[in-house]
Amino acid sequence: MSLLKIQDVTMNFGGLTALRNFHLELAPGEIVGLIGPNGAGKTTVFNIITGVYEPTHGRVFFLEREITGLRPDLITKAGIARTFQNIRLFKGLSVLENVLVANHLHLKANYLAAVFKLPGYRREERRMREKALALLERVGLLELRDEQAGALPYGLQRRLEIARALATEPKLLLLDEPAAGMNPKEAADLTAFIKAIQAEFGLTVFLIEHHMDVVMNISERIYVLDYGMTIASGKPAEVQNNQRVIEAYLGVNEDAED
Amino acid sequence: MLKIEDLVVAYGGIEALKGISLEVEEGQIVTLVGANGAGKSTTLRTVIGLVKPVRGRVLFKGLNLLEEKTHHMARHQITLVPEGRRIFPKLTVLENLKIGAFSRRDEKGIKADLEWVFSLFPVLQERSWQLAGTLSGGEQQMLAVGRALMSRPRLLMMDEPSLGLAPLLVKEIFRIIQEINRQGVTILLIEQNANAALRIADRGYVLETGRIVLEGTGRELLANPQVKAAYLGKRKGL
Amino acid sequence: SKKESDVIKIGVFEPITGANAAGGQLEVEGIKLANKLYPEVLGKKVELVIADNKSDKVEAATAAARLVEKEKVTAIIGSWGSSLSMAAGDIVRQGKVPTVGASCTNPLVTAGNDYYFRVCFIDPFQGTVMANYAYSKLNARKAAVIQEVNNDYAVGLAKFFMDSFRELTGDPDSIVAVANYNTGDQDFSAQLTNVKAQNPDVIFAPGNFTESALIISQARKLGITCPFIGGDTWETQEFLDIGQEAVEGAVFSTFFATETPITAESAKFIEAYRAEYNKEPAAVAALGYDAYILILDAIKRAGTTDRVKLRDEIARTKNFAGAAGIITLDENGDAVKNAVIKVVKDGKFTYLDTIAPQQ
Amino acid sequence: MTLDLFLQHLSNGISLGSLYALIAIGYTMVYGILRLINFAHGDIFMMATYFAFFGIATFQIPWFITFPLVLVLTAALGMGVEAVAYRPLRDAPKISLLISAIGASFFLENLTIVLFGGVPKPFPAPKLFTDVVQVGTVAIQKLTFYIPVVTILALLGLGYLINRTKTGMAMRAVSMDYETAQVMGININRTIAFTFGLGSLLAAVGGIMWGMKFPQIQPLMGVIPGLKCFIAAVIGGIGNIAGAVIGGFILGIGEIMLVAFLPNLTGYRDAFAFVLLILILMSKPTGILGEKTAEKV
Amino acid sequence: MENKTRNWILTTVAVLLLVGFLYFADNYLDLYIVRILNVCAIYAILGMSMNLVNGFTGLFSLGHAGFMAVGAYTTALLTMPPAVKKQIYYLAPLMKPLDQINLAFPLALFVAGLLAAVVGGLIAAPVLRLKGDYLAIATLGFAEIIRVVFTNTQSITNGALGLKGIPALTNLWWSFGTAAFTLVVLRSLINSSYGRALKAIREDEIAAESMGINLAKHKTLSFVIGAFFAGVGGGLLGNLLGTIDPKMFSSMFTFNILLIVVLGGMGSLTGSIISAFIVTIANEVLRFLDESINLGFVVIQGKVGMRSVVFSALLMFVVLFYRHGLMGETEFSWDRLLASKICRRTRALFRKNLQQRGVDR
Ligand SMILES: Nc1ncnc2c1ncn2[C@@H]1O[C@H](COP(=O)(O)OP(=O)(O)OP(=O)(O)O)[C@@H](O)[C@H]1O
Ligand SMILES: Nc1ncnc2c1ncn2[C@@H]1O[C@H](COP(=O)(O)OP(=O)(O)OP(=O)(O)O)[C@@H](O)[C@H]1O
Ligand SMILES: [Mg+2]
Ligand SMILES: [Mg+2]
Repeated sequence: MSLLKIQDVTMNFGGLTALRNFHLELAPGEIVGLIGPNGAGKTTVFNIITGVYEPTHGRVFFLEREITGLRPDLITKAGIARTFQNIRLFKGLSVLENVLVANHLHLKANYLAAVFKLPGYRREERRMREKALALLERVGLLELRDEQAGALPYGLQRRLEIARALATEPKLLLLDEPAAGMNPKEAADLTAFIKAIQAEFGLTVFLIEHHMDVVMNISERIYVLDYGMTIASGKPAEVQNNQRVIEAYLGVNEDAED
Repeated sequence: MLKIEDLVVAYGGIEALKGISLEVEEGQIVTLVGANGAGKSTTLRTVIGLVKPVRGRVLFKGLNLLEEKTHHMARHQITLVPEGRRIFPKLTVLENLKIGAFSRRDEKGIKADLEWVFSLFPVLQERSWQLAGTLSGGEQQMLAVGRALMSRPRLLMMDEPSLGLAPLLVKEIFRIIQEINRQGVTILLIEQNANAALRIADRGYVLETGRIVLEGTGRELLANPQVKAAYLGKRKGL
Repeated sequence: SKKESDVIKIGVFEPITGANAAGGQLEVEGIKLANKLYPEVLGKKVELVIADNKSDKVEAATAAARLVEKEKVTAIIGSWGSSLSMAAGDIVRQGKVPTVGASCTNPLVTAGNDYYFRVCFIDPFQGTVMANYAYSKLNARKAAVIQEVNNDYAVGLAKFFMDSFRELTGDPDSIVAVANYNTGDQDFSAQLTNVKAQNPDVIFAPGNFTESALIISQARKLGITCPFIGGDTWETQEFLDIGQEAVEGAVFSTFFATETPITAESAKFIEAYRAEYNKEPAAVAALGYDAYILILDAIKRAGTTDRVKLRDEIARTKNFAGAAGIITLDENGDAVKNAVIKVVKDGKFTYLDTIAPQQ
Repeated sequence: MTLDLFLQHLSNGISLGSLYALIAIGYTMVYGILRLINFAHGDIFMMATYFAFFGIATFQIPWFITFPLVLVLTAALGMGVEAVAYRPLRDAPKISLLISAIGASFFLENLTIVLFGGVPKPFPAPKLFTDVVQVGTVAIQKLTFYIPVVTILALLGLGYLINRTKTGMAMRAVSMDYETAQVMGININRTIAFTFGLGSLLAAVGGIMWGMKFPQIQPLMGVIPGLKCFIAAVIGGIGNIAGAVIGGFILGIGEIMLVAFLPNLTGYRDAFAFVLLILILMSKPTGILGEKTAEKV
Repeated sequence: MENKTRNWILTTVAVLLLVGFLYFADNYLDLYIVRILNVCAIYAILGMSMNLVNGFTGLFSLGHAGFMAVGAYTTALLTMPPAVKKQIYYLAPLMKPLDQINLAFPLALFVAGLLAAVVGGLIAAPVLRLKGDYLAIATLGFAEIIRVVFTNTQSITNGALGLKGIPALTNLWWSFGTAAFTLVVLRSLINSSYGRALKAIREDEIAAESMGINLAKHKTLSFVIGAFFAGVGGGLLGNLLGTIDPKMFSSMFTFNILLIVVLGGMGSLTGSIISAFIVTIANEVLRFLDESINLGFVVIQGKVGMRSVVFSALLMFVVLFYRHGLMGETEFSWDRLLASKICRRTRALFRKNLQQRGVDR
């Protein structure tokens, strides 16, 4: 069974075709990478999956159910969570609140119950809090729970963004350049972190990344996009040695002596 | 050429720079490395006058830069490739480049430099009528660099120009940085990609939470075990 | 400053800023003039306490409350704009401060409020007067109405005009067009084009003088030639200045005429006003003046500043000679008095006729 | 409705619409650069008519000298407002700027009331412009011919300035990113002041035209035209000069036609502008000519 | 825990003091002051409700006056005695069932809030798809449309004549009681999961939606609740003034409330309350500017209208130099108050005094 299936998706912006006849299938529990030059359409894939853009053509299925053109919040409810290329935390809210917000979609009590603090709501709120704190503990942000998210150092903001995505209790986690702006050391830590949470939460992870150390190390399979078209896919080693990928993206490796 | 002395900068009550001093000599590539939030960007923004320091001095060829307005910097041939590109999204690529030469009057020179930039970044020429906002990240970064070059800078400051670029492009950017440098532009470079940056740098400074903790030539720093542990990591695969 | 007991405070409750500022300021001019001419009563100095109600109801209510509770005024004059007067209604009634409106013509101001009086006649009377005039003097059989729809005054006048006019002609279709506009509108071309197409004998256009002057001048430019008639608000210099030659021949009902000073007081007022302000007095200025002297007269008659006694004394006012005519207050506290008809002739307001209340 | 009647309405509509368009241009330009609803625009417009009044009526200066003088004074006033009310808020949240704009608007209105009184004054319009010509049965003021011409000239002139000149490029750059514009060597204060001066100058042109068409001036006269012209600008796509002109015409002609065809709804005329605004925004959220701004995520 | 008990005690004491003060004011203070206090409390309600929409949800809405109008007319029509209605609707009679209905004040207020909320809900659907300035101008437009409709529907609203003789049912207990209720409800909402969702929308719509928050639903929720309290506030105001007409609910009114919100701090309920009091009282205090000032040796001729000039200048001053308002995004809390400089200094002084006395003894 496939978790996510993208069928023949095309995305046009005005005259520009950002993505052309794109196909993709993810099996549960996989970690899959998506790479490609800038502007290849990687983020566009994410935006289509999460409903931010509606594709010009083609269909998206999640757990056998069609989600093409669904509202982003419904897609998240269905079990897909994401992070953003340019971090989009709720900067003015505290670290804890950021995570709690992501838990809101599971709330059953209605607003009147919330306003008047009915017992049902109280119970749920308590549970939400416990879960959020546990999650923060897991990602190592527990100490910082009352800090403003915007005041965190960059690396921790990335981490918080992942925690926030996890709080929606997704089956599929989309990470858009999680290691951007990190130095190799930080990136390596992040790789370990992603692997660990993937195992722990039983997630499927689909990530875009330019840090080759990260992608090659972490991914079971990799898709390569160029000008909106898939130019290669397969095991990291295969992709790395694919001539088209080297030409379009990786370049000839001069650092080999290192 | 550029001399920073005991610079202290605070946002609100919090000191982002706690007294740093550094020097850039003419014709050099000098790089600042350091973790996120160390104060690298703040340093550049202070030099160009976007942030007012609490104390300290910034001298450019003997000129006190702290007394200069930001919009006069271009006239002194100092420019910045800002963090996050900051191209003008609703201007065309060509207009973005032209605005880089806003303070210049020499039409001929501007034309020549436009050709120069196009030769460095052919993709910009292809896209010259496109609105810059519709470019991809990498193209935008090239545009940001190209725009800065249009002012014919003597001192070019770049804030993480390789951020979010594909490996191929990262190499390309570093190649171009060296190329520009060869043509006589002094470069003050901020990079997360410490490896690549230190390799091309004549001099490097390591910042940690608002202080310079290490300095030396690029080679020295590359070899420094402390730097290795903190910023270079272990390299696997590529 | 002076001791409390040496002065009698009279509150002036007017819109000095905001949308109604123009009218309010004129009224204040009349009141100040009266205060200058009659600065004392019962041997005490009369002090005016001016409260700006800012043409705004919330402000108006607090301004009134301030006059009543804080300044402890003996009586209040005001306000231009019936809705503002109404905002003060309950406050003066509960505070038992007799209040005299100068130019607020909406019947609701005094209705059910035994502390509110006024020295002007009310809308129904004016509307009826103009319908009569149009029917009998202009021989009009088809009339159009252009009303300022968000102005209670204009809407009231229009309503009573239409009722009377239909009654006089016996023809329910004798009002051939009703066009609306809002305060502050400056373009009336569309409404006027419609009205023109109905070819009325007369156009009744009660409303603010600014808008009215613009309406008439735009009408003339569109080639509408029939007479325009309106209400007392037109009687301002600005109406003439803005309308210029277009308002020649415009006819309206008002409270008094300088040419035919009704009373000795009229003559005195007119002369003093010209001297003080160097311009022709507007009717609302005269009314403000009247409100002041009426209160002073009542204080004199009552011999005290006790507010309740003063109220009773004001209510008893009969045949009081004000600047704008002889005032008798009816059981509602409304003035029963003659209306004056005026026309714009050679760029001046010219007396045309006087119409008595019972007709 | 007869043809004559319709033509009369149409002529009224064009006359009003071109006036709205003229004022909307200034609005849209300032918005385009500063992303600020300049609530004071209508009041600057009002001040211009007062300047003209004092020039012609009080000081008896001939109109052809007064009018240019008014343009200069109004431009200066606009720059003054910018310097006091907006410049200190360059890096403040948008809402502060908007409040400041509202404050500036109140301030100008109230100051005018205190200084010049609340009583309306007649606008001293030169006869030359206000005469009426009869075309068949349709009566048309001469102004009705002049205003569209002025509007079109302003449109072309501004279009050239903004899209073809270096100053215009600087203005656009400033509208997107203050900091980076500075780094490029643009003096943003001067650029913004210039924009404001120009916008106010256009307001003055509009004010003079308005004053001649509706020869009555008073301190609050700018409020409603200000609001309506802003709506016109939004309908056309705010920030877009041609859009402002289109919006102005749609609004002006629409208002007149509403009254013409549905006389029962005249009372709702002021609501018409807003209904139209909302209908257009529903179908085209950035106005008729506004660019689509799907946020790139 | 110790702090919690202390705060609870302090709050109780403060509430008791307030109740005591209201009792005193109600019985012994003059009408003028009572009226101002009422206006303060009503403005506090209006400010808080606007803050929910603008400050907490980040929707730049300028439609408040419209909801207030709906509330004010509803309450007025439901509480006015039939006889008064008959008297004042002299141009066109009041529509059928309305002319006989007469409800108790609290019920009328509640209906007013509901009706305003319904109107808010209807408006929300189209308008909340817009953002930023567009939203602002569209909501402003809707308020304006409501006003124009009220001017033209004579048989319901009495058109331009407005309503008068609205029973003066609003007193300190109602206005302060409702303000307290508003504070409690809104605070509770904001601190709930729903409130966090609203704040998340304010911070970043796209991210919020991607976290599974239904934007339309939550924005509407905020808008509708804001409209509800605006309606209730409008109702209280109408029955305080005794007379209303469409003109008073112009955009100026909305701006006034907006100024209260901004001065108090966008995103601070207690800030809105404090600034409602400051603005209302300042508006009264500044009245002296319209009158002559006698300094003993010279009399400064007052220029009427000056107050408005100074008031608008002051407002600009606040925005220019005190941008985050009084409270920023924070709420009043005992902890903060007690930790504040002034408090610490007073306490220090107090202690010193005690010590000295101790020594003396
Ligand atoms: N909302 C939009 N409007 C117009 N063009 C867009 C939009 N979103 C994306 N594009 C265009 O689609 C193409 C693909 O963009 P996308 O963001 O998916 O690239 P990417 O592969 O993520 O690149 P990068 O590595 O730089 O992030 C680019 O040319 C971009 O300019
Ligand atoms: N505008 C600002 N207001 C408040 N604090 C700021 C602001 N800009 C930067 N800071 C703080 O100043 C410190 C230094 O920031 P700076 O941007 O200079 O770091 P950096 O070294 O460039 O980091 P990065 O790698 O993330 O770009 C950080 O702690 C940051 O949070
Ligand atoms: Mg991307
Ligand atoms: Mg940085």
